[in-house]
Amino acid sequence: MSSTQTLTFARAITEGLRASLESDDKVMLMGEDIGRLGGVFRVTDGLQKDFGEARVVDTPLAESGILGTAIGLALRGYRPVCEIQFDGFVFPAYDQITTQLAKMRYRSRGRVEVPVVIRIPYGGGIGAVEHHSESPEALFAHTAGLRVVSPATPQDAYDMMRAAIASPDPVLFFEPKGRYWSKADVALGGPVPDGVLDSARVARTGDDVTLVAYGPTVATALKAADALAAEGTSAEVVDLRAISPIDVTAVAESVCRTGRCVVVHEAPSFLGVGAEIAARVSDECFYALEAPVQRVAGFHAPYPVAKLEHEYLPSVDRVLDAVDRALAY
Amino acid sequence: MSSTQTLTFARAITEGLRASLESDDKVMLMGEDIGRLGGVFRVTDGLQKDFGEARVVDTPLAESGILGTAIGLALRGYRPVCEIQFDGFVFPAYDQITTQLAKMRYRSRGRVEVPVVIRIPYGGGIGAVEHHSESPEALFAHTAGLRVVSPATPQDAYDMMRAAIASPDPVLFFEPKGRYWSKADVALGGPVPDGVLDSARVARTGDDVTLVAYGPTVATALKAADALAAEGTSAEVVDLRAISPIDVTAVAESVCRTGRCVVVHEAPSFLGVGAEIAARVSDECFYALEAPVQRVAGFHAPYPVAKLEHEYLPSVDRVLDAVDRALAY
Amino acid sequence: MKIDATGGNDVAAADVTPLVQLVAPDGSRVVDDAGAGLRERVARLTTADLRAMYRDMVLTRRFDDEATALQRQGELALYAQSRGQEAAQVGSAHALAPQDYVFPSYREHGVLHVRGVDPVDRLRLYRGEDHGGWDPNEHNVHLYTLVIGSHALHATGYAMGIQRDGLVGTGDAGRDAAVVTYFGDGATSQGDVNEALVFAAVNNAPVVFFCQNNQWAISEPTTKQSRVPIYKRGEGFGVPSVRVDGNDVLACYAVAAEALERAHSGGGPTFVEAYTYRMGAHTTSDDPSRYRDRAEEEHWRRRDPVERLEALLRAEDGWDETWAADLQAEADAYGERLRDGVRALGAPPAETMFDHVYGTEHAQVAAEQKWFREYEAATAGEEVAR
Amino acid sequence: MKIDATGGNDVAAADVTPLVQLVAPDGSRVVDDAGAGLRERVARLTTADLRAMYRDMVLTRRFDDEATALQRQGELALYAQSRGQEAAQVGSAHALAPQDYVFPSYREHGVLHVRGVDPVDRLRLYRGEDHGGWDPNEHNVHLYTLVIGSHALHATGYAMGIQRDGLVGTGDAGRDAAVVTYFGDGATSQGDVNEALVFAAVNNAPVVFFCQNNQWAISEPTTKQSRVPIYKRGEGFGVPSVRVDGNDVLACYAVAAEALERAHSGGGPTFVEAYTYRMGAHTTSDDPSRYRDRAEEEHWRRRDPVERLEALLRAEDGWDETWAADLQAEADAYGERLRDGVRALGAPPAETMFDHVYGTEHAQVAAEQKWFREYEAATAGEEVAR
Ligand SMILES: Cc1ncc(C[n+]2csc(CCOP(=O)(O)OP(=O)(O)O)c2C)c(N)n1
Ligand SMILES: Cc1ncc(C[n+]2csc(CCOP(=O)(O)OP(=O)(O)O)c2C)c(N)n1
Ligand SMILES: [Mg+2]
Ligand SMILES: [Mg+2]
Repeated sequence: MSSTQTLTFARAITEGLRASLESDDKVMLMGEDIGRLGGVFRVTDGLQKDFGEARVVDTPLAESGILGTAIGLALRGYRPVCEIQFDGFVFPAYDQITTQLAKMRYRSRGRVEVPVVIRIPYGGGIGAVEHHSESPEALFAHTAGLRVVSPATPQDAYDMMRAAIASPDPVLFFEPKGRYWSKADVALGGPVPDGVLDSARVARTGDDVTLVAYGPTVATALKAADALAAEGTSAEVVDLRAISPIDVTAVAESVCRTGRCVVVHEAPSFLGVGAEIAARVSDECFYALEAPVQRVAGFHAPYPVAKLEHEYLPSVDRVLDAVDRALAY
Repeated sequence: MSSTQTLTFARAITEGLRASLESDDKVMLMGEDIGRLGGVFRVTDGLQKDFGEARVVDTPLAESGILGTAIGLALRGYRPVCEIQFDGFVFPAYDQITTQLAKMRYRSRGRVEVPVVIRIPYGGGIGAVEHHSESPEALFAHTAGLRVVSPATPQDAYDMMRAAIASPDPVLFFEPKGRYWSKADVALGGPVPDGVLDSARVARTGDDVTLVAYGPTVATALKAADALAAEGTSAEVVDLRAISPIDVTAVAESVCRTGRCVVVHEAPSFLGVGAEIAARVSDECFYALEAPVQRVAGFHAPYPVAKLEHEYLPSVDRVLDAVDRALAY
Repeated sequence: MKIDATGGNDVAAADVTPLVQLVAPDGSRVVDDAGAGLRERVARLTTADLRAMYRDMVLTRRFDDEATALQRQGELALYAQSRGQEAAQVGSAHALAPQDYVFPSYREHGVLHVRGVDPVDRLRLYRGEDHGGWDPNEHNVHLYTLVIGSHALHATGYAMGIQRDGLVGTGDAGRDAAVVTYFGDGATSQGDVNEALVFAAVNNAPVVFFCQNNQWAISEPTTKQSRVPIYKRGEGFGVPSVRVDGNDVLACYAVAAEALERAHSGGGPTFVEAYTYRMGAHTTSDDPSRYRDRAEEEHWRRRDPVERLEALLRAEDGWDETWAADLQAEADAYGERLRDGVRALGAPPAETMFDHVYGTEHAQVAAEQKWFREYEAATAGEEVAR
Repeated sequence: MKIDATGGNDVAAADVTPLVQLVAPDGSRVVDDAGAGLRERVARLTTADLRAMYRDMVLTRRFDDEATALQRQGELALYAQSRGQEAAQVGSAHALAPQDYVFPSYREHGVLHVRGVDPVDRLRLYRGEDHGGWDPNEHNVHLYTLVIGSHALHATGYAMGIQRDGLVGTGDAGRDAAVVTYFGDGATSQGDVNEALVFAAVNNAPVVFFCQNNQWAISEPTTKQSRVPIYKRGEGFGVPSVRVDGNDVLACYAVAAEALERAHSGGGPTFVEAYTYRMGAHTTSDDPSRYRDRAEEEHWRRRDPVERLEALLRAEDGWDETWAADLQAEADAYGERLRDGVRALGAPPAETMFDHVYGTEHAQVAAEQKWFREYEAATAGEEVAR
């Protein structure tokens, strides 16, 4: 039943969707241009052909409508997977997500559930115009009732997509679009793995400093760890995978051991995921911390023009600079 | 020109609006039921009568429409002050606020500005039904381009409202509705004071621990400080006033001196303003901190039913408990 | 069809717009050309049917009165009356098949009554004891939605689910299903309601948009939401639309039945504007004297939908004093049960505020719940000590 | 009026819906009863006027071709062609008074051309060098808005500002002002566009909703957005609505002029559906061969709006080979200037990414900017060292 294939990150998601469509006929995909076009990133390529127009639905151009009708479909027993075309276009659906999707189970005391997955290609570095490079994950994770995740590898993309669709909770599935074309071997098939939606993954072990990242910045953190290794510094890289909930136990376990922590994400630093990590780590590792938690993140400015995005985005150099600062304490 | 009157918090806002309407004929108010009814909290009571229907506008029931047309009016040179009826109803306008209002100046490289104020009665404790007691400030403060403030006293309510309307930037003005009926002397008139939109205020001085609060929880913090004083602990209370930007200098100055910090807000702890404060304080006061920053906040659950809200909200006792924890380190 | 010079705030619009009416305010049947098909639908109704509707309207009004009183006594945090809208609600609800699904707003007490939702459960939300209060799947009635207009999309999505289940156009009246969603005149301004019309039209979804135009959105008259009669809105989306006298229970029943028949058979969505009046305040927190005048209220008091059905029953020998007295007694007993039931509702245990945030464990919730439990245990006796 | 069997994806709708047309695809004038008032408007246009329109259309198309080529050469990050929509854009823009204001979407290169926005500035956004690119108040053209439909509300609010300025119905053609907002067929599904219609109608705001139905929203045909012709939408809000042949520059001019006259004089909003076709890909990133067939594209290639105006000019002796050759030469020079100008655009200094986030100092930005400055200074030579 299971096999291993070399897949791009995007294709791994496609296969996760396909596996879910095959195993549960209540699963359906909704979004703009996901049918014949296969989505602007081709993540749903071929799925409408294989599963039909009733299960892979080209919707009207209205994000609130997509999410609102997905909630209704979920109440009727379906498991809609909604594609938001780009990060910056999720906000028209924000009300439905925040006041309805997140709260439906709670409002009904568990009598109904709305297992909707929202796929959002996010993050920068692809040379795009405004609204096409943002990282709004913190704007969702603050709201109870939503799960927020972001895979960093094709294998996780595949596994976490299947787990997200199987989850009884609404899941915001942030896909690091800059990684769509990266490739790796992916083990396909088999049962949906446990825990991938709420546990961090140690992407590289180390002793001197912990780099915490998720989604697109895991690759950055790993490159920084390589550079650090060359200089004799051993960095551990923790890939959060889940942003709500954060696997604080795993992060704290690492940081209490290394004594230093650098968080890396593309979203602005102010009130970003790094703030929560810093707050938790400073608490849990109060006596072990050798330096304050450093944050390497986007700036408090709208995502800039493409010509400047590489100055805005956390780079390997900025991570190294932060590690230097942490080590200098 | 100036006088002092004893006013409720709500009335102080009314007077701030009135003063702004009088001094600048581009100022206008927009919202649902703000005209003849004077708003559900009567904050705009009498203003339509005095300034006419063109300047105090009962809008259609559509928050995105309110904000979107306010942006257009601002582009034409007006200074709209939009009322959102309750915290939980701001989300239909979230897209306009996040992708348009926040970014218009940046997008135009400063060629246009959109000085829109958004008034949001927020917070709990008034025994209301769902969506009427929320604290969504962090969901706005994370986005660059917006200023986010919340007064805690009638005087600040008056001053900050005038400053917000005079500001060239969009301002989210969070009004602690549970404090609407509290009273104090308010100095009216005079020039709009400087700095009230981006500086914290020391509401009470102390040496042993710093309580950081804003909006509705400043009163809670002050009560806790009273109780602590009776026990021999001297607590300083810092009223943030501004949430974007946070006056980190003032907070750090206090905490580096007291060595202990407890942040109190009604919004959920996870990714809330307390996370940012904890992150910054842990950095700026790394060597001075005697205990990790404690957060007393809402829980990671939708705002509960009114019958349970007092268990959900940060209480004096929970603040005292957190201070105990901080002192115990 | 008849032109109804209603004297409401959009008199002008009402003056020129045909309003489907089957029973005149004096209780006499309206006979005109346009209403023929609808008349046929109500011709089938027996006196027992009409009495059942009357009973539902009376009990709905009693529910209103009791709930309002309970609010005044501090037993409820808030209450939103349906007074004046009983014909629109009860009439349309009588047209529903058991398998149909309802997405109400927050004022559809008459609809919930007809569907059999327990009256005490219906007040849990307004008591601040529950955000919902009943099991949506027990009577096929979704929970009240307080964010104006949002649920119109849920209704449309639900209807798309019914299509996918193959339960449209089966020809089997016991299986064909549809959705009715209720919302107000104010709600029509929300993007979500308009997007719902887009999705419903494009998908040909079996959903009836039942707009109760009660002429006010809190303090704002309908003229602040639209410059043309609300039913026109549906037409702009290609959704068949109709304006019905919302104080005429038979017309509301017939129009809803027709719309449901269309939906069941695969004919797609319908938009209904039930032109009615909110006789009471917006909610118990509201003070309508600030924004509307007595004359208007008085005008509409004289077009009370309950009285109209009484007049019809009397005119057609459907009235019987014993029956009427029994109904009063039933209403009294109902009121008493409601009062007792509501007063007996306690508060849920504090710890339940952490329940059902997620369907599976979530570390953040688990940690906070644990903390709360310990804190509660530790401080149980402490407050006295401080 | 004429029925235009367009062969587009909503043939059925087009078949039955009257389309305002003044010039037939073969360049002959259409003379029918319904178009009389509009014909009068275009009767005033001289050959010089028609040639000016033709010139604007040709230069707009040249702009498209150059920009597309620049994108292929890596000089632009992305580009969205207006090809096929030149008549709708140039025609409507010619109806504008200088004091009118435009809120475009992102494809209105023809409108911006007519308004005089510098062509190089118009490509800054697509180059990834600027999020805007020009001063909105210089030519009364707001920046492109990429979040579909949002700007329809800005346009409406701006029009409400014009009302408050007292610049509607003054009777002075040099003072009366209005707003035109452009958006696509897909945009009509967004809540914001529908709310804009609500606000415009209720306020009787001087705004023209100019919807270019180019039959596609990326890969989705208009049937995925509406089951009735798009112009019907406006009527449901009480906004006078019209469907015009978007490939007929004179009809677009006349319809826009009529709508603007209504707005200027206090008659309120108008909804225009310009039925046209997106001849190119959605953007340079798009591949239309995945979702539409050559036959459809070929059908519309034969109804090219530029060719139609050329045919009209030829038919009415407005064509002159010298003039035509001069225009080609002008277009070549224009293309060269554009290429050079775009290539000369550098990147803004990195530090400018902190500018204009706020109008007054904001501590968070200031601190990060300071850090960035120091970091840049410190790492200037360091990268080599690592
Ligand atoms: C999105 C949103 N905005 C504002 C409110 C506050 N509010 C509650 S009811 C109401 C008026 C609703 O009017 P209408 O739709 O006509 O329904 P009615 O109350 O008359 O039945 C308003 C503005 C809300 N509940 N939701
Ligand atoms: C809110 C939002 N959702 C999605 C998109 C992505 N997107 C860009 S253009 C487009 C199609 C627009 O179609 P239409 O409105 O017909 O305009 P056209 O491109 O055909 O001119 C989409 C879906 C967006 N820009 N904004
Ligand atoms: Mg109403
Ligand atoms: Mg289009």
